Amino acid sequence: MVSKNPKIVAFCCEESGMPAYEHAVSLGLDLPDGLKVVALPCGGKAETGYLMKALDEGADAVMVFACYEGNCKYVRGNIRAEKRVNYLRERLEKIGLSPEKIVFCPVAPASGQRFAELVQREVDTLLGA
Amino acid sequence: MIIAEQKPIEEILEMLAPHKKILLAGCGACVTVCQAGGEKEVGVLASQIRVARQEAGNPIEIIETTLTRQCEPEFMDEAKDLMNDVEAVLSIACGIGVQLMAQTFYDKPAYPGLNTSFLGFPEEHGVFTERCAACGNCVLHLTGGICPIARCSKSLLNGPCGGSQDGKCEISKDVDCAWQLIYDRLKALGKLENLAEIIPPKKWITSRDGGPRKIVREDLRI
Amino acid sequence: MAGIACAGELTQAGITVTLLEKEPVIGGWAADYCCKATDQCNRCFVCVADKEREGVRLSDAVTLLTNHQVREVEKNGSGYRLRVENKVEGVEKEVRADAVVLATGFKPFDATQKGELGYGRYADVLTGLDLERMLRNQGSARKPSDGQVPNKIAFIQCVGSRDESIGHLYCSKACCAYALRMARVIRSQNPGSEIFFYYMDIQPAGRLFDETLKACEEDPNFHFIRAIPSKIYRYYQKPGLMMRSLEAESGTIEEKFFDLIVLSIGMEPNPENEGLWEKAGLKPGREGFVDPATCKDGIFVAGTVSGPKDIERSIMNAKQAALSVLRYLEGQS
Amino acid sequence: MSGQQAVLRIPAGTSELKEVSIQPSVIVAGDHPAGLLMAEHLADLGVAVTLMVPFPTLEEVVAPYRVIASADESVAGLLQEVAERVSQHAGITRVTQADLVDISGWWGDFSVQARIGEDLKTFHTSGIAMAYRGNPVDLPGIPVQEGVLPFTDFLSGINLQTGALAGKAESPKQVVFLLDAGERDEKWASVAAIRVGVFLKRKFGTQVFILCRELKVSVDEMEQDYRAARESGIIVFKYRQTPRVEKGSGGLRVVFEDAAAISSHGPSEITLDALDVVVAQERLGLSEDRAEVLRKLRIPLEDGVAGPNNPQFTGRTPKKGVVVAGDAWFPEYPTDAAMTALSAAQELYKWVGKGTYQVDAYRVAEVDPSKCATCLTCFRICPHDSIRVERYGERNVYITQGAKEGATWEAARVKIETCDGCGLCASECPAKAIQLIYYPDMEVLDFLAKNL
Repeated sequence: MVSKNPKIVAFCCEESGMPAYEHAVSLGLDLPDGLKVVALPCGGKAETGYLMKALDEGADAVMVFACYEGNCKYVRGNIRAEKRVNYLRERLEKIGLSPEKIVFCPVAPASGQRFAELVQREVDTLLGA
Repeated sequence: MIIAEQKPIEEILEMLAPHKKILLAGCGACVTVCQAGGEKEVGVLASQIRVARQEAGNPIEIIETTLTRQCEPEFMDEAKDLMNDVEAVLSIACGIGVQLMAQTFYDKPAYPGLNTSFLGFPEEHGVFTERCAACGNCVLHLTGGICPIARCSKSLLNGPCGGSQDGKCEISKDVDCAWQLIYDRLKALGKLENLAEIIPPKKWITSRDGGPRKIVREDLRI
Repeated sequence: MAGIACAGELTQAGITVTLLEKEPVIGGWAADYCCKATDQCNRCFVCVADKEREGVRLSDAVTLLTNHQVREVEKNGSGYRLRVENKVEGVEKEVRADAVVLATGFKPFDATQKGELGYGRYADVLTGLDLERMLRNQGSARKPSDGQVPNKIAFIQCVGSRDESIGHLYCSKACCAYALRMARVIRSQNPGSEIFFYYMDIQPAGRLFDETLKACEEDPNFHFIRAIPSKIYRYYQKPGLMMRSLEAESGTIEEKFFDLIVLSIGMEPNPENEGLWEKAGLKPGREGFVDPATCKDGIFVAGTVSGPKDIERSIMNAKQAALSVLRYLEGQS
Repeated sequence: MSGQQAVLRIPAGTSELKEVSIQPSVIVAGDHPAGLLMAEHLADLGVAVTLMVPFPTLEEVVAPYRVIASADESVAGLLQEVAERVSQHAGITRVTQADLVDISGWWGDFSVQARIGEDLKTFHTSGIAMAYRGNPVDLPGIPVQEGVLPFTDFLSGINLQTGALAGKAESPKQVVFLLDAGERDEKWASVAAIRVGVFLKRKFGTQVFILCRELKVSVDEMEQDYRAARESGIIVFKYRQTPRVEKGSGGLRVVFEDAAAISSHGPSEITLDALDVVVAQERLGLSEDRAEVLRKLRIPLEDGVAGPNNPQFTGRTPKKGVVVAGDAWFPEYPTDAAMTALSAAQELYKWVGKGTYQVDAYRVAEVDPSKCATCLTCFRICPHDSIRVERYGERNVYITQGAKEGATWEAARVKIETCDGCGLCASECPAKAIQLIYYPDMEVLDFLAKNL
C-alpha cells in the first residue's frame, strides 16, 4: 500500500537534476516531503544497486533525473542510467510490481518547473495505482 | 571464459518459493567479468527478490556473499559458516559452481540463478560472443585459427554449406560465415592450400557425446 | 553571454577580470532563453550558457560590477582607463585594465517596425524572444490572449534579417535554428499541434543542427513553406489570426488561420557601440556590427558585437578572444 | 511543504591537492590551415609547438584555399603569409612529410608516433591538436562521369592565373556548382561557390550557375556577396530533387525542377546544357587511419567527424589534452574553421600553458586491487580514457612495468590527473572494486537506510 505521502528517492545528476531541484526549491514550488534527494556526479553513477536498494529499503518509487540524451558531460552516462532504469522496469513487471516505481527523467539544469511537475506526476501515478 | 546470463526473475522466485532464508552466492571469476554473477549482481538480485517477496506478503531473508571462485572446492569454505544458517543456496555462478555447492553442502538445495551459456569473450562492454564449443579435439591449426565447430552453424569441417552468402550465414545476416572467415584468414596467411586437404570425420568422442568429460593431468597430479 | 564565457576562460588562465554589466544581472539575452530539448538534447547550448554564467558568478577571480555603464574608454600607457557609472547610485568610478574585451552583444530587432505583421497590435503575435521567455518561465507555449494551448502555429523567419527595406542586408544566423528547435519543443509538448514554417532558406547552424532539421522534415505535422507572409490581420467572424502569403509551391496567394504566430526576429548592432568605442579605434563593418579587423592595441571583441552568432558560436568566439587577449598580454610582458 | 526534503549532497571541498607539472608543449598535426593558425597562436604564447604536416612544404597546406582567398578578403587576411610566418617562427619545430599514426598516454605525457617519410619516430608532448582536412568520401546522388569534379578537387586544381582546371589549357566557359546533394547540411561549399563564382565571372568571364536546396548565407557579409553575385550575372537555382547529370550536347547536361519559381502552372523543369564542368559538393570525412587514431583515444566519431556531437564538448574532446579542428571537427568555411580552431587552441592552452596544475587526488575514483577482477569493464567505459590495467604490489602501490619484485596481482588503475570523478567506472564495476574516494557507496546506502 502506498501511503498518502509516498516516499520517493530522486537520484539527481549534479549537472542537471540537482540544479533543477534547487531551481524548483528557489521558485518555491510544491515538492512532497517524502521526497529524498540524492546527488550524484553523473546520472550514470545511479547504479542498478542503488536503485534496487532504495526500493528494498522501502521507497515507494525511484526517480533518476539526468541530462538529456546527447548532453552528458561524460558522453553517455545518461544513456547508461536510462538503460538500467529500463532493465529494472522490465524486472519489476516480471515480479508483479508496477514498472512506474522506477522512472527515468531527463531534465535541463534550469527547469525547476519540469522537475516539480515530474515529481507530482509520479506521486499521482503512485496514488492512482 | 564462461559466459552466463541471469535466469528470468520469475523462474528464480518460483525456485525459492518454499524458502524463508537463503544464501545468495556470487562468484568472483568469469561470471563477474561477464556481469552476471559478481558481487554487484548479488546485491541487485537480492534486492529484487526481497522486494518481490515483500510485495507478495511473504518476506524472505537473504544473506549475501561472493566467493572468490565457485569452481574450486577449496573456496567453498568461504560459504561454510553462512550455510549453517540458511535453508538453501541460490548460486549465481556457472553450472560448475552450482554443482560444487550442491556437492559440498549436500543436505541443502542449491539453485541456479544463471543460465550458463557458452565459452566466449566480450567484444565490447556488454557484448559477448561464443568462440569455443569445448569439443575436446581442436582443429584450429587447420582452419586459420577460426573454429568451425563453434562458429559454423552446422559445425562443418570441410568448407561452407550452400547457405553462405556475401560472407554471412544463412541463419542470420548478423552471423558471419565461419568458412568465409577461415578462407580470408588462410588467404592472408598464404596458406590456402590447407583447404585442399580433407579433414577426416571428427572424433566426437571427446565432445559431449561420450558422457561427462574429465581430464586427468598425470604430470601435474604427482 | 560571450563576455562571461571570455571572462571564464581568462580566469582559468590565471588572469583577474572585471566584468562590467549595465544590467542588474549578468548573462545578456541568453539568460532569457529556454532549454530546447524534446525527448533528447537539441543542442541549443542554453544549458552551457547557464553553466558559464553560474561559474563566473561564483568565481573569486572575477569582480562583478552590475548596473555599471561604460562612459569612456581611454588608452593609458600600455593599458586602458575606463570611466564607468553606477547607474543605481549615480556615482562614477575608474577601472583600469591591461586589455579590454568588448562584448556588448546585439539589439533584438524591433518587430513593430514591420507593422504589417501586427506585432504589438495582436496579443497572439509573439517574437522569438517572447517565446523563449515564455518557455523558460512557464514551461509551455500559451496564447497570451486567452491562456489556451495553441494548436496551429506559424513561424515567420527573417523578420528583420535579409531585408533591404530596413537596411539589414545580412542573415542573423541563429533564427532558423532557434525557431526550429522551439517548434520541436511545442510539437513534443502538444502532439496535436501543427507547425507552419515560413522561410526563405534554411540556414544551417553547425554540426549539431542536422538532426533537428531532419526531425522537423520527417514530422508530418511540420510544414515548410517557402514564402514571406505579407500581412497578418483579424477576421471578425473567426477566431485566430489570418495570414496572407504568396506561396512558391502552389504559385497562389494563400490565406490561413493561426492560433499563434511567432516572428523570428534577428539581431541588430547594439547602438551603444556607436561613438563610445570609436575613440578606441573600433569601426563598423559592412553590416554595421563592429569590424573585428579594426581591433588593435589590446582591444578585443567577443560574441555578437561583431556580427550575429548563436550561443555555440558566441562561446567559440569568446574562447578565441580569450586566446587573443592572452597572446597580447604575453607580447606585452 | 517545499524545501523540507532530506537531501544528500556530494561532499564539497578538497582534501588532497597534488601539484602536477606540465611542460608547455603541444604537437599540432594535420593538413588543414587551421593547424597553422593554432601553431602560430600557441607558439606566440610560449608553448613549444611541434608542427607536423604531411607535405614537403607548409605552402601546400594553404594551396587549395588560395582560390577562396583570391575571392574573399577575409580569408586572404587569415591565410596570407601564415605559411611563411610559421616557417620562420622560432617557437615552432616543423616536421614535414609527417603523419600521426598512433597516440598513447595522457595529458602532460603523450607518446606520439609519427610516420616521417618511410620512418617511424616517437615524440613526447603534453597536448595534441589534430587539424585535418576532410577526404572526399563520395558524391552523393551524382553518377561519376567525365566533367564532374568534386568540390575539393576543383579548389586544388584550378589555376589562379588562367582559370583553367587541372589537365585543361583554358578556363571553362560554363560551370555549374551543384550543392547540397548530400544528407549532411554544410554551408562551406555554398559560401565558397558564390564567392569563387564571382571571382571566375569577373576574372575569366565564366558563366556560373549555382544549384542548391537552400541558399546558405549564415556567414559574415554573405548576404551582400550573394547580392553582388546575382548582380554580376551569376544565376542561382533552388532545386527540389537532386538534379540529373547526364551527357548532353557538347558537354554535360543538368536537369532539375525549380523549387523557388512562383508559378501557378505547376513546377517548371529547367535544363542547363553544354556545360564544361559540374563541380559537385562531396561528402567529406576522415580517412580511416586518422579515424583509427581518434578511436584509440576513445574519441567517438559521429557522422564521420570527431564527436561527441554534444554541447558539453565545444571545441574539445573527452580525452583531456587533445583537441580536434579543421574538417575533422566539422567541414567549415575557412573563416568559421579559424574561429573553431582558435577556440580549440584556447582549450589546449588552458591544459598546457600554465606549467603547474593542482589536481585533486580526492575527487577521483580509486580501484581496490585486491577486489579487481581485471575484467577491463572500467577501461572500456571510462569516457576520458583514464584507466589502464597495471601491475600492483600491495594495495595501491604501483610497480612500474617490467619490475617483477613484489608484483603480486594485476589490477585496474585510475590516472588521477585525468579522472573527472564521474563514477561511471564505479557504477559498472561488477566486482565492486572501484569507489569514488570523495563519495563512496556507503554514503548513499547509509542515507537510503536512514531516510527510508
